[in-house]
Amino acid sequence: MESIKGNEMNAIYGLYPDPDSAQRALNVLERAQGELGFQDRDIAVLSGEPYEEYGFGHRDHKTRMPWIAALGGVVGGLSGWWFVSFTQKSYPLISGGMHLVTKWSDGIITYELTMLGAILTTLFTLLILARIPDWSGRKLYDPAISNGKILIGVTNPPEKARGELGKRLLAAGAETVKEYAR
Amino acid sequence: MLSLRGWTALGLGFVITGAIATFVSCSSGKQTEVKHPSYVTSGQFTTAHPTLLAAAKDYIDSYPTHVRQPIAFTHKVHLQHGMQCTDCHKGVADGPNATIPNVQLCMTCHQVIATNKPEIKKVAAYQKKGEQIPWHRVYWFYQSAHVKFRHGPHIRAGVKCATCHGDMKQQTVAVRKAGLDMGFCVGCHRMHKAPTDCTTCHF
Amino acid sequence: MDKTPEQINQDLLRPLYHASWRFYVALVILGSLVAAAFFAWGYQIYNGIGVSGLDRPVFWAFYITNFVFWIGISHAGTLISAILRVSNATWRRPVTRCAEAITVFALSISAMFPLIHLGRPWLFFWLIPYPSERGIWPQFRSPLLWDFFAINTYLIGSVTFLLLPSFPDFALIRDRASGWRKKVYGIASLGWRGTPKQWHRLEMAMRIMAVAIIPVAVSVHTIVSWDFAMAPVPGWHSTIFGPYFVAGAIFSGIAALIIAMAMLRKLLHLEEYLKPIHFDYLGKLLLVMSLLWFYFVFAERLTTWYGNFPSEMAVFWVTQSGRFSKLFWTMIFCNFIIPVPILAIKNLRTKIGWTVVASIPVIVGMWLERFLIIVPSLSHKYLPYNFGTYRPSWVEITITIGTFAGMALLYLLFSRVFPIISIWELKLGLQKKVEAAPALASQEPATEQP
Amino acid sequence: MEHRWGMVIDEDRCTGCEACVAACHAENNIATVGDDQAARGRAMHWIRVERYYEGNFPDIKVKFRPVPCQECSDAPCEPVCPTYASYHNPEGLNAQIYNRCIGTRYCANACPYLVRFFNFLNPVWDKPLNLQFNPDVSVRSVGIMEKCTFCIQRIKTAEIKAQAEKRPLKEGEFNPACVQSCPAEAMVFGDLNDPKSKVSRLSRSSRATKLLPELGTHPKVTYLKRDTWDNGQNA
Amino acid sequence: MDRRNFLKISAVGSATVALDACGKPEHQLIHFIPEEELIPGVAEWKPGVCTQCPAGCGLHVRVMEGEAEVTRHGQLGLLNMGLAKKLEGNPGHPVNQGRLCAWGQAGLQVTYNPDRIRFPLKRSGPRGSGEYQEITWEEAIKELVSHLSSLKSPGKPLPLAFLTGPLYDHRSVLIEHFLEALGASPAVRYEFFEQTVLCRANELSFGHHQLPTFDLANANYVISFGADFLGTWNSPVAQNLGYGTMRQGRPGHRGKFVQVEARMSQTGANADEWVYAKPGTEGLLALGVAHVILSEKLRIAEAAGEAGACIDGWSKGLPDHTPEAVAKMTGVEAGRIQRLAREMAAHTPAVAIIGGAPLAQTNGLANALAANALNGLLGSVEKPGGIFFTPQPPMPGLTDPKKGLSVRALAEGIRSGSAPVEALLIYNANPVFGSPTAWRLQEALGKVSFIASFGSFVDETSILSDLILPDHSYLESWVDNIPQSGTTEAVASLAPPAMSPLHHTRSTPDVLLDVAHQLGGNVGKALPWKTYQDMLQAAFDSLRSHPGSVSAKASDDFWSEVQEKGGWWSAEITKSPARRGAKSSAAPAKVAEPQFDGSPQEYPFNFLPYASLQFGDGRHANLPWMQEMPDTISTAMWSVWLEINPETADRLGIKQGDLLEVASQHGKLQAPALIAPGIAPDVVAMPVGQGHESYGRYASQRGANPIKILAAQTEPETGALAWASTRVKITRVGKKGQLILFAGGLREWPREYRHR
Repeated sequence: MESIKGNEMNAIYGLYPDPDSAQRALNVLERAQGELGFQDRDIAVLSGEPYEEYGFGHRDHKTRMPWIAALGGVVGGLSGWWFVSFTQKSYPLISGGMHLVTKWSDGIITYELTMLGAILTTLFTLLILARIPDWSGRKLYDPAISNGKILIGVTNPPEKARGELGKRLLAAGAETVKEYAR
Repeated sequence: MLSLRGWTALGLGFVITGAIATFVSCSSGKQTEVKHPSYVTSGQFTTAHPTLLAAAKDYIDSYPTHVRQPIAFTHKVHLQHGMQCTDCHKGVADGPNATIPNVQLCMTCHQVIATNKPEIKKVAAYQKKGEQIPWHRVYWFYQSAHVKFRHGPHIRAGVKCATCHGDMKQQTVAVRKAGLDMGFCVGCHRMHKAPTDCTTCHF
Repeated sequence: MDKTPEQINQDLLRPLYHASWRFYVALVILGSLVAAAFFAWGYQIYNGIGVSGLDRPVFWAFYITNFVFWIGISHAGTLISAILRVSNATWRRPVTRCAEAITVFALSISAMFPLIHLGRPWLFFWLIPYPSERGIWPQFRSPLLWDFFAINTYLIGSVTFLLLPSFPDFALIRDRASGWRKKVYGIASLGWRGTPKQWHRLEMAMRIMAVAIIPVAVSVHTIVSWDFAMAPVPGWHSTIFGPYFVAGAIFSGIAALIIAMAMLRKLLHLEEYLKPIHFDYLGKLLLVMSLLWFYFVFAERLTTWYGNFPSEMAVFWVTQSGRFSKLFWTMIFCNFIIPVPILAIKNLRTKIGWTVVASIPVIVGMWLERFLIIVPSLSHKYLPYNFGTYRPSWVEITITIGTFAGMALLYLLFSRVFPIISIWELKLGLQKKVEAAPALASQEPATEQP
Repeated sequence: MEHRWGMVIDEDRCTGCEACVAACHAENNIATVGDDQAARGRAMHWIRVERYYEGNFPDIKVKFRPVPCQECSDAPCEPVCPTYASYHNPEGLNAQIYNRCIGTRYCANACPYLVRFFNFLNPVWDKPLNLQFNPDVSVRSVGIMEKCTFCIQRIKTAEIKAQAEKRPLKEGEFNPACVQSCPAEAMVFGDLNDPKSKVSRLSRSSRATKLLPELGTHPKVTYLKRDTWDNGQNA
Repeated sequence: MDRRNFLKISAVGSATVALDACGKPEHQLIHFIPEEELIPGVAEWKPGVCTQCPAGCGLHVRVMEGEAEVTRHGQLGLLNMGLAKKLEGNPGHPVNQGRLCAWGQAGLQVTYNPDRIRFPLKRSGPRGSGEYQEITWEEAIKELVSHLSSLKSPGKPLPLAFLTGPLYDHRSVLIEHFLEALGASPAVRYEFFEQTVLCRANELSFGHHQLPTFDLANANYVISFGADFLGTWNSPVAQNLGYGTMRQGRPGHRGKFVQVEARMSQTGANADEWVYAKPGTEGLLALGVAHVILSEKLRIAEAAGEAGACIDGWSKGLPDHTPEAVAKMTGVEAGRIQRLAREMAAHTPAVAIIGGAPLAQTNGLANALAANALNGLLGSVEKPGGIFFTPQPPMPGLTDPKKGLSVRALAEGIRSGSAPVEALLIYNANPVFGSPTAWRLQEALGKVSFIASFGSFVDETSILSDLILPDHSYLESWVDNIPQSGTTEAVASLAPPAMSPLHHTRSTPDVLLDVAHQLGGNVGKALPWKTYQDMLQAAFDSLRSHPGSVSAKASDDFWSEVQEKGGWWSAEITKSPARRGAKSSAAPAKVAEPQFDGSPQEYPFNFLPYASLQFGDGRHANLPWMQEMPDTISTAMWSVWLEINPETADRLGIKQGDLLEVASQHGKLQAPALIAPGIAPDVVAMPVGQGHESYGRYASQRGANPIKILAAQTEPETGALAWASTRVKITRVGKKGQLILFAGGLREWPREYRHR
């Protein structure tokens, strides 16, 4: 939900060497929301690896992915079953009284397509939910996170609050505080 | 651990030996061919396509629709003069093949009719040479189609010649009207409740 | 020696930047072998399958053997890494990606064989269910059709399984690289940023995939076994074939994984990442599978022997003491007698060299096993009048060698474009060590707590 | 009435003269593969005369058994073919549709009687041997499975003829090449759906048996067991 | 990697070079205007006569329109013509009644054989080199005529020899007239498996110099002494028909079949009881059986009657052939002999058949006489279920052919110069292949200044000829045949050409007539007919007056109906009943012990060549179908083999397929071993037919020819070659031979002899 307003997006953020300082910074920001006038969804967190144990690693944690996947599986299975029976019936091949559609063997194909459905759904839900692919490169990012730094910042902060934000991020233990504009 | 040179030699050697093996054996094959005594012709017949090109064309179902015929025979005119298909294509009713008429048959009429026309002169020339007119087939399958088409039953079932060959009254030299793929046949068979069992045509 | 995240990055990304002369030599050799294989295949397509050694009644031999064998190898990765993920075995982290890579490559290789072995390969597309003017669909009762679906599912599944966790690593490379690499990996990373949400969804997806892929993997090899079990051929028509094949597949898969890891370790200097303990664990798995496999062989042959159907006994004896006995006993030797003692003795199992020594014969043995399932049965079918035999031709041998070379080649190239160890998962493991049990301490590269 | 073609082979009459084998080759354009291919076990004989020894010299017995395609009612070769090239035709024949065959050779593996033969290479005829081709039978090319068809071309020709003459097929109006040639009259061909036909009567005989009955393929070829001589009082 | 495979590849390769507009190279050839109007795809059935073996079965030839590559006035082109597509038996024909054997089926490949000679050929290289040049028929016939007219020999018979196989038709009449008119000695007839001994025996026993016919259909008991009557001997199709009926044709009633031989033949394999008797002692066994029948008064001696007259001691009950005595000599237990005798006597009609190896012994004639006598004793001479003799149709000129020299005598004559031959004509015989080296025939032929062959193939004999005038195949020419056996009706088969000739060949009878006319003089007069067709028409016209299968009375109708029916036959014509032959001339025969060539110590094995189911005496070896048809017993294709008993093989350490050297006193050959459970431990057997040096691409240089190493021993009275009387020794060469078996790994089967 970051950056709704696309290209005139700007941000101010700090880079933190370790999760603890990052967590401190996050707490600071969360407390400061009201007085400095920005919402929770403006807070941006980026890291080079997941931090399961820390609060900032747990932002918007709720998802229905497993259910969607299961649903995809069911759809896959049904379409599979429909496919095998439809194809054979659509062209009634003359086979001297031998079966055209056989439950058991069609079961196998149905099974495979169920799994395929589940797998593909998972893949696509991931892509959609994680907002990838996105090559626009317009979003807040800093290569430094690949060297283990953790980025905590605010997107589109109110003009007047910029200086104050910078100070507080620094105080929280940021190595550097950067402005990001586009 | 072999040296760098050793390894490369090994790898390339493998390929080369393979190539040589094939070449040698191929040429040995040729040797066995010329073995036969001079007084027997040692032609060979294989069921494969005669040429790679032919195979490729067959693979992509491309057949020439217009074939250049030695004689610009016009069906149109003949039919206008009230002739019937079966007058020339005799076998069509009771045989599998429709039969291409013999040059003699052409000349039975053209001894007297339109003898001065250049095309007719050509026909006469062929007959004089004792040669058949080298018609090119318009509709045909390769061996690999493994299909048996019989005209007889279709005629008996009242299928019009035009269904597959187009309206000959409009054509001069016959052209490939219908792309005789299996869909064409099966469609018609389905429509007319004719058997669609595979062995009806394929055996 | 201690490892900071930076050092890890450097170590694991080095192969992407620098290649030793060995790499190019290998490239040439493997390349030429693969070329030879393709030449042989072309030669076979042009002249007909007859240039191979196939005959009546042995209509299937080397090609199908390779098909089953490589499908088996493909069970190395996805299945194993999936199981480890599901069971959340933390020592998996350095192992998973090279495992999954094996799956993808082995599977694509094996998928070629049904085409290679066709009599008229240019008509392969008739196996695919697509509407055509002929008005005929494929025969869904044919196990080959099941194969078609199963293998496709498995292939798509494992490719996804391999790619998903590598986006962050691509992003990593993107950030560190410059020039064309930056562009390429930038695209490959799909614009990965590393928000907590992305991280979480990714891990969730991986968990779902892991669960989904395991039954697929099992079904794939079961279905492959049904290619045989569905035909009334003495020695084939057996209900044990499904699990028997799966067990064998995992068995050969692990062996392949061990060999691959050992090679990577040596060639890419990953000594600090792929540690003896990993080989030790995999060795244990291999030991278990070896015993399990032997049990299956025993069970299968016992039932045959006890049932004592003349037709089945013909096959039984011909493998036991007849023409194929040499191969049979070699197989037992390679799959059981060599590996079991080595892997059972701790001092040996913990030495990487020895696990490799145990694994290589397993590869050979499992190939023989596939061969011995197919050929003796086909050559001794019911009516003795029609008993036959089989001798491979240079075409089959070349193609077989080519596939092994091809596997190595693909793997070689893979290690040049992918970080062969999933970097972010590795780091994840590092920060986990805060609450990690001491026992695990030795699995991860030692580092200071920041 | 739908036909159901069947055959009865009397092992007591068969003398192993192999006339059927030659006749089959002549009728069905079966390739002569040559010595090298034959040595590789690729000879094609849609019908073969199996020979089995019993006992040892001098008390030795031999049994001949001609084996064409058994035309199973539950044929293992049919379901395994991924392209329907091998399928069950309405008259109960295990038909092989050459042009649909892509050469997986699965059917040949599934067939317990080994009556399916594969064109490993393109068959070659030194001219003018190709003039002997039967125009009613397609000449197979490389990569195609082929098998005994009960001389389906003869069946079709007879049926079309009967159709044209608006009459049902007569018993014995036509026979497969092997049956027609058999000098000892060991083979009988006919319609199993016609209870009065000779083939139906014989297949109900006390000597009647099937080949590998335990496989449950229900062949339409019936074998009459070799009889023994008990002072000429045989039933 | 095999040769044939690459033959194809190169063929395809070369084909791909020639790209063509619509990809059909045939279009490059011109089409000739067809001579006949045919509806393509519609089959026409024409009568035919099978000449693949002397049995003379009637054919139905399936003729359909096809596109043949032919040369017309020097130009290669395509011609749509009627082509023989399939051979079936003629249902109306009394001999084969619509059935046809494998050889008959393969007849097509004689006509379409790629190695057929397509033009008259004149030798251009040295003899035997096989280098020939094409010449026209005019030149060819001129050449032949000039040679024949140059032959002079006042007083003595002309130094001309005509070498041919056994012909039972008007060609033989024609040849006889031809030679007679020229003043040459009668034609030399030769085939390897000659029936002289049996014919002589039948002459002595029954007064018919002819092969016997058996009414197996009505027999209750059949005992065969070495006769392969279900495979290759006499009239196999007719005998198979009868046999089938005997076995299962009569509800509730099945005959017994006993085979006596030393090596289980395809026929023996069908026996209800297979009896092993030492080679050459079959006749003794017959007498042993007779002794029991007589001594137990199952039948009376007189019953043996005329047939038995030649064997002395019948009236005395054959005292010195007690079962015990016979058992000692034959190796068949006395008890078994008694049992057989009682069964036989109890289950009449019983018939005894003798043929093959027992006749090819030094005591062959006696063996035959014994069997004949046994038939007499069993009262089955010309009785239902017994032995018959086919009557001959009443055609003038169709007399028993004059007896010519034997090939052996001919060869000796030429070599010694006692009977010089300056010109030799060879017609459908291949004695160079079919005679033992010991006869030194090839050397003799070398002495002949001019040899002309009418063969269709460049076989071992034709290749020695200076001039080849290729014959039509029997589907391309007028054929007739007078069956000698296989039916109780008088039969004269006839067929017009089923198809027009493919190549520039000419029917030999026509050529002979041409030559005769060009020679002119009394030769021309002796042969008034313009063509062979005229000759046949004249001959058959004489049948018009007799009741028979052809009803038409008017000459032309008769002629055309004969052609439609494929011949003329009548049950009305009957043979003069069996009478005693020139008994006085035939000394009372004892069945002596057979003599073998080579000492048992040095040459421990009896060598038994036998007519192969695939190739007969070798004449069919150039037919690919026959080469690839698996021999029933051995299942071998494209190969030759030496059958050897398993125990013996074990003793000598011989494995299946090991290459063995077989050596007699007269030569040696190499053949792979075939472990055959059905052969006696001290006998080795080998099929005749392979081992051609020159017989087309399919037969040449393939395997070995057992005839070559045979001893020149003969049956004393008839002078027939005793081809089963040679002893050999075998040694391992030490490598594998080419033994291609259709029954793949039969030997791998753990319990082979107990099949499911």
